[in-house]
Amino acid sequence: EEPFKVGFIYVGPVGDLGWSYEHDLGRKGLQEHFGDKVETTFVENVPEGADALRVLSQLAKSGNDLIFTTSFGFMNPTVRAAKQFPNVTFEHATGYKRADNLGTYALRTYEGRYVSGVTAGLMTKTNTIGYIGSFPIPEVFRDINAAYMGAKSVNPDVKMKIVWVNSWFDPGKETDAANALMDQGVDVMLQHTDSAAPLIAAEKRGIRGIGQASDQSQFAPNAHIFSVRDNWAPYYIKATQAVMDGTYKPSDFWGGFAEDMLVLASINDNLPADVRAKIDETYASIKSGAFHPFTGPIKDNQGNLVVPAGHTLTDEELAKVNWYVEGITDAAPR
Amino acid sequence: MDIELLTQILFAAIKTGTPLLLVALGEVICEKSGILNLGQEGMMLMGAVVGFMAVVATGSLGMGILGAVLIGSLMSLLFGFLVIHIGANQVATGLALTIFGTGLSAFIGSGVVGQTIQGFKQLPIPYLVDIPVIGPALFNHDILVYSAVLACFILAWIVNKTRIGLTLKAVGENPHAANAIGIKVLRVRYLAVMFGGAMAGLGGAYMSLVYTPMWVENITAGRGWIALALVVFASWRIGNIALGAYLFGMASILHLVLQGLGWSISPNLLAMLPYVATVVVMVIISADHFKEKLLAPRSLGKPFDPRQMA
Amino acid sequence: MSATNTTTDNTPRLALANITKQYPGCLANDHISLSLEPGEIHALLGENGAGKSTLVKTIYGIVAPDKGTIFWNGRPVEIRSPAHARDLGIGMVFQHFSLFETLTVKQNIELCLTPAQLHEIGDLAKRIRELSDHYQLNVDPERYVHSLSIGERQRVEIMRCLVQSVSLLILDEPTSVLTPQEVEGLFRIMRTLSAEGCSILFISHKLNEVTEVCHHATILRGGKVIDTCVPSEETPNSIAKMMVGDLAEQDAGYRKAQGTKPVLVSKGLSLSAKQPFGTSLKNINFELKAGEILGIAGVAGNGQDELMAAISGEDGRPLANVLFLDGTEIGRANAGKRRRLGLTYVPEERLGRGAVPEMSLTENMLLTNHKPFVKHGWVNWQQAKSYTQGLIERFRVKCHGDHSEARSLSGGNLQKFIVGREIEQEPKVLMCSHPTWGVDVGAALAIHQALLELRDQGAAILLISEDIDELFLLADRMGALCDGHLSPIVATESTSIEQIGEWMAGTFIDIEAANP
Amino acid sequence: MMEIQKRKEPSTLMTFLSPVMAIVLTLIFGSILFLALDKSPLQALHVLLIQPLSDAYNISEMLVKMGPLLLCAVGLSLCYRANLWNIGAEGQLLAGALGGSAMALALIEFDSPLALVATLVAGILSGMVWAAIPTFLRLRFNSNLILTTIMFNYIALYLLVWAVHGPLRDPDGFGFPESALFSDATTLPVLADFGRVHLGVLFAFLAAIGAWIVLSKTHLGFQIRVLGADEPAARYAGFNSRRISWFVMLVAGGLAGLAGVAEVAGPIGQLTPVVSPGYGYSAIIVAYLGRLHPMGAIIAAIFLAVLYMGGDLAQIEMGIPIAVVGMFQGTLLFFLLACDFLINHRITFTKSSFKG
Ligand SMILES: Nc1ncnc2c1ncn2[C@@H]1O[C@H](COP(=O)(O)OP(=O)(O)OP(=O)(O)O)[C@@H](O)[C@H]1O
Ligand SMILES: Nc1ncnc2c1ncn2[C@@H]1O[C@H](COP(=O)(O)OP(=O)(O)OP(=O)(O)O)[C@@H](O)[C@H]1O
Ligand SMILES: [Mg+2]
Ligand SMILES: [Mg+2]
Repeated sequence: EEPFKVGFIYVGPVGDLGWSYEHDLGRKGLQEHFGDKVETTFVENVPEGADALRVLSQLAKSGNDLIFTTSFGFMNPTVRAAKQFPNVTFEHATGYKRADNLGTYALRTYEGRYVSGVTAGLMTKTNTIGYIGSFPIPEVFRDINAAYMGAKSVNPDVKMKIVWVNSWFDPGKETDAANALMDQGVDVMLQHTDSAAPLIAAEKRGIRGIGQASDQSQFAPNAHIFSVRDNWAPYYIKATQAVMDGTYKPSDFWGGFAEDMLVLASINDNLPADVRAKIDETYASIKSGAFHPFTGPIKDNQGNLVVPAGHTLTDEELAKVNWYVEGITDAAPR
Repeated sequence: MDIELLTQILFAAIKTGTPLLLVALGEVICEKSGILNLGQEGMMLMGAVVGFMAVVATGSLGMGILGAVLIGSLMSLLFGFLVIHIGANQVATGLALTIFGTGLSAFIGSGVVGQTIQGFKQLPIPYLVDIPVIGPALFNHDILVYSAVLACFILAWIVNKTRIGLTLKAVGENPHAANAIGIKVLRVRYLAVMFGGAMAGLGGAYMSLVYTPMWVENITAGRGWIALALVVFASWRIGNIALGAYLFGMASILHLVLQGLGWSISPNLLAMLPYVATVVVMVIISADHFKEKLLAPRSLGKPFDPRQMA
Repeated sequence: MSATNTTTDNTPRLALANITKQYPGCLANDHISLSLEPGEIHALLGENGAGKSTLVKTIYGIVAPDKGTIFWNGRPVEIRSPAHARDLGIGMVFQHFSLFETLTVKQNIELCLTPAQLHEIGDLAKRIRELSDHYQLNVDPERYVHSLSIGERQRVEIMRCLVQSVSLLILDEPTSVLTPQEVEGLFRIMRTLSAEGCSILFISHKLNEVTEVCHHATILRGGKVIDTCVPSEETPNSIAKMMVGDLAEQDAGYRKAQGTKPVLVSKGLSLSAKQPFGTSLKNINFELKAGEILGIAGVAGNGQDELMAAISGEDGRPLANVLFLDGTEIGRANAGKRRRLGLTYVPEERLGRGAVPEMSLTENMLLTNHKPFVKHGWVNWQQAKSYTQGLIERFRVKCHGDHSEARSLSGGNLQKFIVGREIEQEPKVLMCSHPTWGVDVGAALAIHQALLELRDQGAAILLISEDIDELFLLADRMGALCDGHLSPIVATESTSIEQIGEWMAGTFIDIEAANP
Repeated sequence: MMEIQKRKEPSTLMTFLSPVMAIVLTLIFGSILFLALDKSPLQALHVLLIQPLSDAYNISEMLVKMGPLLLCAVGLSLCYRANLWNIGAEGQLLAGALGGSAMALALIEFDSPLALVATLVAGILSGMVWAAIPTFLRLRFNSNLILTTIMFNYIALYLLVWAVHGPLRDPDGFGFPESALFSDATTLPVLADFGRVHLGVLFAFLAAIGAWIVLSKTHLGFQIRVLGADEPAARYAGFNSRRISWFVMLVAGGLAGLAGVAEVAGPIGQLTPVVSPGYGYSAIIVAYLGRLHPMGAIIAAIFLAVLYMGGDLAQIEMGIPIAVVGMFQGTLLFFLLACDFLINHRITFTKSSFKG
């Protein structure tokens, strides 16, 4: 019997120990779950330009039944490929365009970011936390806001400094950014970029940081507080099963703590007990659905009421966040 | 802006400028012998990846440095063979070296992307580091930063005060005449090119062993080109190169510092700063055509075939 | 003068036996033998390409001979490198200078010495000053070479040989770039050295010099020794006969012409140097008339190139109201425009400037003579080809055909091609730099005749040359350039080599300053 | 023993043989590499070089890939012929993509063939502007063209990234860094129904033919060649080197700009942060491999396009890392430069031993 074939395209190298690496771990999880019933293929380092469609076509033509495209920039090529190959199912990460054979999926990274913010707010002595931004897109705005609200919930005096590096993965620049932040008094650092460079820089200067995307504890044994790890395997297994069973329906799936698609990995033993307790508490309340970070009233830093009291932002609204929450002094970049 | 921030900026500028300085020092020696090597970026990348892999394999930083220096010289030897022996066009060969180095480094380095190592420790210089403001900025660096500064002094002395320097300048000005008085032009050029390669390898290793310390494709992000521009900027003078390197180091971190201070200019526009600055400075420097002609090694970029003597 | 040999024993200082050197496509040295006694000044004569430079490079260790032996003080040696040659006591001054302009005199000299020699000398600057006094060389060790005149540079080259004790000095065409007065100075130095027992191997094309200063001469042709003589017993003419065989007519002197109306006028042309080591032009005035050849003498580097570039428009900087071509102000016209107005030009460097080395003769013809072959931007290659074939025939250019690359031609043939190309455009003004430099007698004759013919058709010719004899032969009126100043222009018949020589050294400049 | 002699005239045969030898040597080098990677060299070479040409779809994809390479390479050939070291095709391409996109997005409601023309013109002009600045700096201030064009590559990249994050971002795109999809009117028509071959590919061929005619048949082309081969001769002949420099740089910039706008208005269909996987740099290799001859560039561009596609295929089918392609390109250029030695030199093997 022919195995069911699943293809993946990654924007980076599988060895980036970040975004693509975690997707590949997801692929391996999928492979392990189904054994030889499923055959997986991946193509790494696919540029997000005109080449993506060709690689997709090649994957489709070499018999893959389900193809995961794991970067936002693959959205329109995936849409086109879905049109071109109606018998193949496509799943696109972080996008918003869907079709009969094209679904989307994403992570509720803001949940992890809120916990990170709470932790940072408790840990900071200078009352200044740093945030290394990648690109000014809704996901990052959302997470910056979540982090800041988390920090403020435990530390009303906390300030946040934000530096954008315009890259998802550039250790050199991330190091520079981390140093620039630490130079300005930051003593807990959050990052929305994938390399371990900021944590390494933090370790060198004896301050704290939180890992992103994958478990980065090994890079900074002392500085590392915990990592918010992406865990894609549960979704990959679920989607593959659905397509194999013929029960697949395209949807926009968001996974977070509740689905174990976000994991707090390697929480450091050197944290004070009260901090540790607060982390567990916040995690549990978000996971259970008892608490949602984007519950009104929330004002943006221009003073507009962006989330009315009693309202919780829907996923659709969350996807459009482009403001900074009240208390962040910078102007949101464009 | 408080004084401490200034210290930190100065500190960061020196750190950021060091790889540029290392590479530019190598290139200036190479250019003084009359050879223009545009392969700096490729050799830096190879130095970075090989140095990093050596440290991952052996755990010894010394081996990393050695590996980087060796691969840099090896690659420049390849370049040297093509331009010195075969008389290939220096510009094209240099570009080939960069393209080759970029591809090869990505290829061999794919296994160690994302791994980390223990980088060089900071070595504060006793007493000096306690000087307020400049102490922590200037005297609390790693060994390679100090070595780069030391290299400046040594090279300046060699170039300006010794017979080796005279020979180098003679070869760069007029290889035919140098050959006629018995200087081994090819040997001098090979050595200069290899020195340039070794320094480029070292500069690359600085990126992967000290700066981040990590390996990732294209980690140098165009620093090799900026180093080349620095040589022009410095009018082939060693002292100016150091100044230029640290200034450019400053330019490339300034946008991050400004963001942290709450400036809200688009980060993308700010990221152009070092490149725009390079162009502006180059325009200012070379606008004085007359001066540039006087300072540039006279035979720069021209092939020399000892078989065909005047 | 008397040619006395001051030998006491019979071992010659240098003896060559059957030196042979084969270059691809030409046998540069063919079993050459000669010997040189201590204190002897020995001339090496021959046409261009006869193999003189190759032979002395062999002695100096730059070229390895294929066959033959060199005996130094009676012992066979294999001279491996110039350093080795210098160790033996051989010094050489090159045909093309080998000084480094960005270094000082002292640094230049230092580069030629081994560390051991340097140590032995001790204070090099002092040693240079001592030698400079002794031989009246006037060399300042701390000056940068680029600030020296050509004559001074040559003395630096000689000094470079003298700091070590030399017993053989090789001079390859040392006089071609000197003023007559400087030549006298050089001869004085040579005689002093000879008297001190130093042998000298002297290469020159100027036969009167050879008869004046040399004890013996060896004549090469086609890489072979064809004759030897004692120059003091010969005349320049008789030596010339030995060199080139029976040449029916030597340039005996041509009819001088009187120009008609001025076509190229320079009124107070001043221009700062564009290159770091260039010469500035200072208030240049002349009128070049139709139907005359105006000769400009001068040692290379005194502003000839700059003057040519300014007139031809290659310089590129606009000039206001100083240059007039046939009444039109041309100071702002670019080089192309000036060509279209009827100004053509034979440059000094033929390969690399007058002709593109890698291009065919047809393409090289089109380089300056495109007007008849280009219609609305399109080139008629067929027509250009057949015209080029005609040109090659008319000027007897030896080559494989119109498709030959310029670089495959010998110097003289390429020069004939270039001169032909420029002349056939029927210019109003032809500028000509060193038209027969490095060209053998036959080709030189053809070029001379072509120039005179052009003059007689009414064109104006500006002739720049370092070769005074050639200027006296061709020019109807002449002057000299020195350090960017142009001397007064006089009729050739009413001046003398001595006067022009003085002008080349700049004696007119003070006079000019006195009565502006 | 081996002896090297300089040829009296360059060998025409070697001029054409040298790229072939370089390709063969690169393939040998590649085979050794694949053996070292424990992959079958024969299969790898088949996937790398034959499979991209195996069916109509693949050929059309190859042509899509070839288009920008060829457009850039034709312009670069002209520049290099004139001895102007323009390394800025990448930046000029990005500028073209940016300018073209701005126009396409401005005309998104405008349903007329003129919209496409305006988009293409905007792209071409943007590329020209991007080439014009370094040219101006070079001619006016004597700045180093190599270095300024490289810096302008980086500047163009950041400018483009800024624009997709800012003014050109799709207002309905949830803030993601992409422009809206271009309207049909501003999208390049596809030439065949089996693939993505678009009008831009045709432009590339036309550009190559045009450049060839200019170089070989016109006086301007002749002047370009003289300027490149021998600048003093060009000055001596009175050619206007500024005008020639402007011409080749603007043409190169315009062609690279066209390549850029043809990417966004063709296969991509919108402005994205990643427009080019380094076409501008690879085009340098194409230009060289094509002997700086526009017709040669066509063959070379096809070869490189095949190599690029083969790289993807090799990764999918054999798990060979994509970085191999970059390495192949560099190696190819090295071998080419080395083989070019034979154009002007002859190597002879003689039996004679050393004397003595
Ligand atoms: N490196 C070389 N390779 C090939 N041929 C050479 C080389 N050097 C010299 N020749 C040829 O050898 C011959 C002798 O050259 P040489 O320079 O010795 O002549 P010369 O007598 O010094 O002439 P001139 O009076 O012009 O200085 C010439 O035909 C020249 O073209
Ligand atoms: N360096 C060189 N390398 C190779 N070939 C050379 C070299 N120099 C000269 N030749 C070749 O040697 C031949 C003789 O050249 P050369 O310039 O010495 O001629 P010539 O005897 O001086 O003739 P003419 O009087 O016409 O200048 C030419 O065919 C030339 O191509
Ligand atoms: Mg000679
Ligand atoms: Mg000759």
